[in-house]
Amino acid sequence: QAQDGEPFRVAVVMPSTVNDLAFSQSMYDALAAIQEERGEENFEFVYSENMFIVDDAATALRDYASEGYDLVIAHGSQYGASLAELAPDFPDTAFAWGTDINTYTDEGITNIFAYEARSEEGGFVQGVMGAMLSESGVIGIVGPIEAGDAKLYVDGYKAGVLYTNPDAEVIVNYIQSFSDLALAAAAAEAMLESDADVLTGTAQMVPGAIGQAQEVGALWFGTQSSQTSLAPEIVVANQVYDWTVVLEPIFENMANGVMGGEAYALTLENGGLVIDFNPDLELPEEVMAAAEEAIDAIVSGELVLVVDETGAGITVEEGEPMAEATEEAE
Amino acid sequence: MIGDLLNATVLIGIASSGIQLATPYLYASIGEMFGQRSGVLNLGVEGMMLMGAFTAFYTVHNTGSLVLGVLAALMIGALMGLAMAVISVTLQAEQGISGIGIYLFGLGMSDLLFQKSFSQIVTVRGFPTIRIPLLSEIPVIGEVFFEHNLLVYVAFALVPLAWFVLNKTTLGLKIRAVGQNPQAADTMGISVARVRYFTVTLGGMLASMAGASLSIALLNVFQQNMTAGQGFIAVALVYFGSWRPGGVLIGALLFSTVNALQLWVRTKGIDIPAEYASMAPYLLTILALVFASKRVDQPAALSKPFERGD
Amino acid sequence: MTSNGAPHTLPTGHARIDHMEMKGIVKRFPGVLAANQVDFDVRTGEVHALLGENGAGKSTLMKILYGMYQPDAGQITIDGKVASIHSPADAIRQGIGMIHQHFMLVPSLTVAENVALGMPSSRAPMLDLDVVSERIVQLAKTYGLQVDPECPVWQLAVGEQQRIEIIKALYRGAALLILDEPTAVLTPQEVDDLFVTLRQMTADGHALIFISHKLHEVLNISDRITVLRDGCVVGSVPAQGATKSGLARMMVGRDVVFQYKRDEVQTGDVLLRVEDLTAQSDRGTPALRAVSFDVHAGEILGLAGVSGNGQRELAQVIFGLRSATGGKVWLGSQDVTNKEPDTLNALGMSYIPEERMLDGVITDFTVAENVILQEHGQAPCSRGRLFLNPRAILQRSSELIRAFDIKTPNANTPIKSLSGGNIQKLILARELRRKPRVLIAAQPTRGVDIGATEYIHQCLLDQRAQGTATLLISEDLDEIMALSDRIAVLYEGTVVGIVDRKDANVEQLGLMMAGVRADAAS
Amino acid sequence: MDLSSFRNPRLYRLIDPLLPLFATLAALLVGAVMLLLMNANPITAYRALYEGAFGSKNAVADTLIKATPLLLVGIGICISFRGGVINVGGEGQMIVGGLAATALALELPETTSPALALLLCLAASFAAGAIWGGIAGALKAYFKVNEILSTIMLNQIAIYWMIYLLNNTLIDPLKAQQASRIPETARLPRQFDLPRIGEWLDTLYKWLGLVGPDDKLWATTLLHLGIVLAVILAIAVYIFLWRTTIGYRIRAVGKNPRASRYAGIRVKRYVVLSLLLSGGLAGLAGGIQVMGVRHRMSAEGGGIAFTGNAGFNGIVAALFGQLHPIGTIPASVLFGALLVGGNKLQRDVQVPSALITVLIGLVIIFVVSSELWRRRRARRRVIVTEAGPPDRPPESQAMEAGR
Ligand SMILES: Nc1ncnc2c1ncn2[C@@H]1O[C@H](COP(=O)(O)OP(=O)(O)OP(=O)(O)O)[C@@H](O)[C@H]1O
Ligand SMILES: Nc1ncnc2c1ncn2[C@@H]1O[C@H](COP(=O)(O)OP(=O)(O)OP(=O)(O)O)[C@@H](O)[C@H]1O
Ligand SMILES: [Mg+2]
Ligand SMILES: [Mg+2]
Repeated sequence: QAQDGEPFRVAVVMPSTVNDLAFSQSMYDALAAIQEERGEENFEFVYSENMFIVDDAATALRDYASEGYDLVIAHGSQYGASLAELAPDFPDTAFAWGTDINTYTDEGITNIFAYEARSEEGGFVQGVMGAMLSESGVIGIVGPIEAGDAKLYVDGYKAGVLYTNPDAEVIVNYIQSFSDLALAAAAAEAMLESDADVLTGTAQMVPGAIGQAQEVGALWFGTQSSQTSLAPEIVVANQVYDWTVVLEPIFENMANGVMGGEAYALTLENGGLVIDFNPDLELPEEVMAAAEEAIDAIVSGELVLVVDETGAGITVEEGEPMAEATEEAE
Repeated sequence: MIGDLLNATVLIGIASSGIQLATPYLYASIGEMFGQRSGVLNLGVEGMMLMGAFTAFYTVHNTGSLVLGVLAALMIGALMGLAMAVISVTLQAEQGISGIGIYLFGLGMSDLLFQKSFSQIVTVRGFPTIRIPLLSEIPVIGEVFFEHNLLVYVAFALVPLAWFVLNKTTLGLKIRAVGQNPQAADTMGISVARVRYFTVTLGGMLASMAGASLSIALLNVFQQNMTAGQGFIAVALVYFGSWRPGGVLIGALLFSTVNALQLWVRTKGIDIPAEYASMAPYLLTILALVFASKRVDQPAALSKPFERGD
Repeated sequence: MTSNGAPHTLPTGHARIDHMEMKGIVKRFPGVLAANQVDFDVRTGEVHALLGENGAGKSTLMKILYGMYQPDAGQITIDGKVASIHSPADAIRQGIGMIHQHFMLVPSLTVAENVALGMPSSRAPMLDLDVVSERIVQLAKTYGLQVDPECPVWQLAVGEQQRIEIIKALYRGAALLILDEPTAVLTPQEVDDLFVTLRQMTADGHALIFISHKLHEVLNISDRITVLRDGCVVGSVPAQGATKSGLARMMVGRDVVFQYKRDEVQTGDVLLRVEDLTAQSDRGTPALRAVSFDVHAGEILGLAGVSGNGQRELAQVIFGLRSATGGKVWLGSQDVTNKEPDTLNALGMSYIPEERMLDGVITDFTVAENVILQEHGQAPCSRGRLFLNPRAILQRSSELIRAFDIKTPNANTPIKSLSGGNIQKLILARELRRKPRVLIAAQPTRGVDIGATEYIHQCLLDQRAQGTATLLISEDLDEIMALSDRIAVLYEGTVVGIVDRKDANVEQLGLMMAGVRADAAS
Repeated sequence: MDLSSFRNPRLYRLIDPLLPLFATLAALLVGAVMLLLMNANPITAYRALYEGAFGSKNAVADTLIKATPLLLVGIGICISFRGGVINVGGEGQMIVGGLAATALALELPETTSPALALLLCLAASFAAGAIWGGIAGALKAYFKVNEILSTIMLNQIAIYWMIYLLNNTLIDPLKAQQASRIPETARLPRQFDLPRIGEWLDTLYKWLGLVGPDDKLWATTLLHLGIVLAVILAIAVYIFLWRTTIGYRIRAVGKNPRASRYAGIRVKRYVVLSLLLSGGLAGLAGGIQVMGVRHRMSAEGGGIAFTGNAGFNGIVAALFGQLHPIGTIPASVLFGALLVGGNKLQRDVQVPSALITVLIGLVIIFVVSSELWRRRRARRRVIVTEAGPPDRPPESQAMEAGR
C-alpha cells in the first residue's frame, strides 16, 4: 500500500448515514479502525453518505475514481450495475462492492473486488440460542424487504431455530419499510401478543421493535452492529460485522498489483462475523455451550447452511469438516 | 386460516394497535385541518413532526422530564409554524413549495442536530401506559381503549375539542370565514393575517406533538427520518375527512387499523404477498372515499394568499 | 358643528358623525385613473348620492373611505380630525359601515353566521347564533325583507343575497353608512321599504352615502347628488330641482333617451317551449313546480318575480346547467331536456347568466380569451378545431370592444379589471354576436349604468326585431314593462299568470309577485 | 412594503428575473453560517458545489441528466396545475412508467430495431404514467375523491407494486438463484439504451471549429437524448397550453369550472385529461430514467432510489418556473444543479448529508419568499408606466404574440 510516503486513499459510497447503527456504520467503523491502526499519514478515507439515489451514487463513484483514489468502495448491492458500467473507464483504480459475489470478471472487467457477509451464519447461531431461550416456543422476526443481507440473516436465524426446536413457531414479517419505526413497533407488538417471547430483526427501523420487546421484557437479538446500548436488559447478543477482514486482503492484493477479480466474505470462520454477547445478561450454561457448538460446527464445516436456489430459505446439512472457502481466506 | 383472525386477542390487538398508530396522524391532521380551514395549505408537516420528535426526545433525554419534553416540542412546533406563517401569509409565497422547503429543512435539521448531540442511538423513559381505573377493567373495550399512554388520550380528546372550537366559537367562525372568503372577512373587520398566523402556528405545534407522540411515548427513540412519510399521509387524511374533525378521526382510524390488520394477517401466517398486504391501507383509504357519500366543502381560499385591494 | 338638534349618540349606540370629508383623493389602477383629485363629503342626517357610469370611480372612492384601498393622495377627515383608515377594521372602529356592490358574503356560512361574523358575542368566546337569528328576523320584519337565518348563503339567489348584505349593515348600524348599489336587484316594494328605513336613519342622525344607477331612486331618497365621470367630480347639486335628464347628461355627457322605439314585430312560431317543468333547488326542495310557457320568434317574454322564486333554477334547467326532474324543454321542434350546454349552444341558444362574475366570464382570463369562451373551437377562432388563431381572436375582440363601446385598456386586459357594467356589456356582445334563435337574459342590466342600460335594452329590442325568441328574467319591473311583449310572473316555482303587456300594470304585477293569481289580481 | 417608494422601473426590470438567484445567494449565506458551525470552510464548500454542478463537462452533463426528469415532471405539473388539479403523484407515475418500459424491453425480441425499441418503450412508459394519473383523474371527476389524497396514496401503492414485480415476475433469473436474491431485473439489452449525445455534440463542435478534429469533449460524458426530448416537449406543452383549443379548455376549467360548464366544456373529461397528460409526462420521465441512466430497475432502496424524488422536485421546478413550461426549463436545470452540486459539497467537505438537505430546504424557502417583491413591482410597474393590466398572467402572452 503506502508506497513512497504517499498515503493510501480510499473512498466509500454508502446508501444510508454513517451513524445508522447498521450496514453503513459497520463499514465506516472498519475504515476508521484501519486508519487508527495505520495512522492518518498512511491511510486516508472519505465517504459519501445517504446515497440512496442510485444515479447520485454512480456520479459519486465516477467522481472519486477520476480524483485518483486508490480504492473506491460501492457499499451497497444496488450499486453493482453502475459500477460495472464505469469501472472499465478507470483501469488504474481498484473498486470493491458488496454485498454480492459478482466481480464481473466474466464481463472482462479486472478491477472490481466483491464482498459479502454470510450473515445467515450468525443468524443461525443466534437462532439456536433463541430457540433454547424461548419458553413459549414462539419467535418473531421483523425484516424490511425480503432481499439481500436481511433475507440471509432472517433465513439463517429461522433455520437455527427450527434446527434446535423443530416444533417452534417462527413468525417472520417483512414490513416493506426500512425507516418506519412505528410500523416495526406494531409488527413486534403483534408477535408478542401471539406469545412470542424472543424477537430479532434487521435494518434501520428495528429500534421500534426493540422498544416493544423492552416493555414486556422479551429477549432481543441484534445484527449488523451492536444494539446493546438500546436495551441492555433484553439484548442477548448481536452479530457484528467487521469489514476489516475483507478490506485487509483487498489491500494486500492491490499491493501485489491485483486490482480485482476476487470475492470475499465475512464469515464466523474468518472472524468477519462476531457474535457479541451482552455482558450484562446472564445466560444459562447450556445456551452458551450450544452457541459455541454451533459456531464450531459451522466453522469446521460439520454443519453446512445450504441456500435454497428458489429463495425458499436455508436448509442445514451435515458436511465433512473442511471447506474450500475456508482455505483461501487463510 | 382467516379463522385465526377471529379470536379475541387478535381483534383486540388489531384495534388497540390501530389506535396507537392513529395517534400521530390525529395530532398532525387536526393541526393541518385548522391551517387549511383558514386557507393555508402546509405541506411541511413531515418536517415539523421530525423537529418535534427530536426536540422532545433530546429534552427528555437530558432533563428526564416529560413535561419539559412536551413543552419543548410545542415551542419548536410554534417556531416552525410561525416560520411557515411568515412565508405563506406575510410573504405570500406559493404554499405548495414553501411547505416542501419546510419539510426538507426539518428533515435535515433534525438529523443534523441528532448527529451533533448523540454518538449512538439511545432510548428514553417516555410516557408510561396509563390504565384508566375501572374503565380499563371492562373486558375487550378496556384493553382496546383504556390502556394507552397519555398522549394517545390527548390526541383523541383533541377531536371533539377541535370540532367545538370550529363550530361553536367566534374564533372558529372567523377561521371558517377567512378560509372561504378572506375579502369578506376582511370587510367585516377581521384580520385575515392574524387568524392565519394563529391556525398555522397551532398546526405547527400539533405537528410537533405528533412527532413527540412517537419519540417520547410510542417508541421512545429518535432516528433520522423516523416518521417515514406519515406527515404526508396526515395531509391526505385532512382531505379524506373533508376538513371536519370527525372525518379526520375516521380516516386516521381506518388507515391505521387496516395497517394493523395487515400486520396481524402476516403474523398469523396467512400468506398473501407482503407487498400486497402493505398496499391495503392505501388502497382502502381511496376505496372508502369512493363509496362514502361525501359532502366536500373545500375552503374556497385554500392555498390562495390574501392581499387587500385585489 | 352640530347640524341639527339630534342627540350625539345614535339609537344604535354609535357616536354620531357630524361631517366626513374626503379631500383631493387620487387613486390609480393599472391603466386607469379611478379617482382624480376627488372632493366628497357627507353630513349627519343627510343622504348624499353618488352617480356615475360604470367605471366612473364610485365604488373605488367608497372602498377608499372604507379602508379597502389606500389612496395615492388626499386625506379623509371626520368631524375636522384627520382620520387614518388603513383597513375596514379601522373604518368600522370610526363608525363607518358599507353595503358592498359585490356582496361580501361567505357562501358556505349561514345567513346568521355571516351577520355574526366579526361581531362581539354575548357569550364570548362562544357563538350566540340563536340571539343573532332572532334579531335578524326582527330586522327583516321591520324592513320588509324576507330572509331565513339558517339558510347557507350559497343557496341564495342574487336578490336574496342583496337583502342579506343590507341586513348585515343595518344589524351593525354604522353612524355613516355607504350603500353601493343596494337596490340593483330589489323589487319596487323592497326598495320602498328600504327607503323608509333610510329616512328613519337620517332622522336619527345617521349619515348615508347612496349609490345607484336608477335615477328616480336617487331623486327620491337623496338630499345632495354628486356626479363622477372618469374619476373626476363633474358636479354636485341639491336633489330638489334636479331632473333625470339633467343628471343623465352630467353622467354620460350627452342626452339619454328613456323611451325606446319598439316597432311592432310579427311574432313567428314557438322557438322555446317549456312544458310542466319541475326541478329542485340546491337545498333539494322543489324549486320549479310544473312550469309551462312558450316564447315565439320575435317575442320577448318577461319573467317577473321576487328573487328566489325559481328564476335562477328555471334558467339553469333550460340551459342544461341543472337537471329537470320532470317536464320537457323544446327548442323549436327539438326536445332538449337535460341536454348539455354545448349542444344548446350549437342549436342556437344563448344565456346571459345572472351571476356574471361566476358563470359569465373567467375573471383571470383576458377580454379576448373571454370573447371566445364558446367559439374557441370554431373557425375563424381556431384553425382545424385544434389550434387557436390569435390574430382572428384579437380581431373579433377588437370588433366587439368597438361595436359595444366597452371600456378597457385593450383586449389583453384581464377581464376582472373591467367594471362589471363593462363586463356585462362584453357578455351581451359575445352572446348576441352568435345571432341566437333563443336568448335567455337574466338580470341583463343589473348594476349597469343608464347609458349602458339604454344600450343593452336597445340591443335586446333589435334582436327581437330579427326574430329571436327572448326570455327576459328581471326583478326590475320598469325593465320588464319597457321590453316585454308578454309578462309571466313566477311565484314559489309556479307561473301565477301570463299577461299581455298592453293590459298589464305595475300594481297588478306587484300583487301577482306576492302570489295572487292573474285573474284575481286583475 | 410601501409601493410609492418605488423608483426606477427599468432597473428593476433587469433585476427581477435575477431575483431567484439573489434569493439563492441569501440562502447560501445562511448555509455558510451553518458550515462554519460544522467547522467547514464555506468558500471551499461552495466552490465544490459549483464545481459539482458546472465545473467540468462531466459536471454539466450530470446536472442536465438530473434536470431531465425534473423538467418532464415539471411540464406535466404545468398542465395539471393550470387545469386546476394538484398532481402530487409524480413519484408513483414515474415508477409505473419505468416498470412499463422495463417490462416491455424484457419482453420484446432481441431482434427489435433500436429505433422501434426505443419508440415502443417510451410510448409504453408514457401510457403507464397516463393511466396511473388518469385513475386519480377519474376518481376526482366521477367520485369526488380529492386528487391530493389519491395521488399520495397511489405513490405508495406503486412502490409496493414495484417491489412485488421485481421480487417475482421481473427479477433477473440469476439474482433469483442467489441467496441474497436482490430484487432487480437483468440489464436491459443495449438497443434499449437511449443514445448518448456526446458524440453528436462533439461533431457539432468540430463542425463549428470549436475543437480539434480528434478531441473528445462531450463524448466521454453520460449525457443522453433525454434532455433533448424534454426540452422539445416543454416547447410542445407551451404551444399545447396556449395555442390549442384543448389547452385553452384545460386552462378554462382550471380557472373557473362553472363558467367552463356554462360555455359548454365537458369539465369532468378535462379534469381527467389534465391528470392523464401530466401523469403521462411523469411516466415518460420514469421510462427515460430506465433507458437513459439505469438500464434496469431495482427495488433496493425503495421507490426514491429510482425516482430520485423527481416526482416532488419536479413540482418545485414547475412552480419556480411560474407554471410556465418554458420557465420550467431553466428552473429544472438550476434545481438539478443544486442537487448535483450539493452531493459534491458533501463529498468534498465531508459534512453530513443532512446539512445538504437543510441547505436545499433553505434555498426553496428563500426563493419562493422572494417572489412577493417581484409580483408587487410587476403590478406597480404597469401602474407607473400606464401599460397593460396588473401582473399579466402568461396566457395573455400567447394572445399578444398573435399581433
Ligand atoms: N382593484 C382594481 N384593479 C384595477 N382596476 C380597478 C380596480 N378597482 C377599480 N378599478 C378600475 O377603476 C375604475 C373605477 O372603478 P369603480 O368600481 O370605482 O367604478 P364604479 O363607479 O363603481 O363602476 P360601477 O358603477 O360599475 O360600480 C374602473 O375603470 C375599474 O376598472
Ligand atoms: N381584482 C381586481 N383586479 C382588477 N380590477 C378589479 C378587481 N376587482 C375589481 N376590479 C374593478 O374594480 C371595479 C369595481 O367596480 P365594481 O366591480 O365594484 O362595480 P362594477 O363591477 O362596475 O359593477 P357594476 O358594473 O355592476 O356597477 C370594477 O370596475 C372592476 O373591474
Ligand atoms: Mg361600483
Ligand atoms: Mg357597479
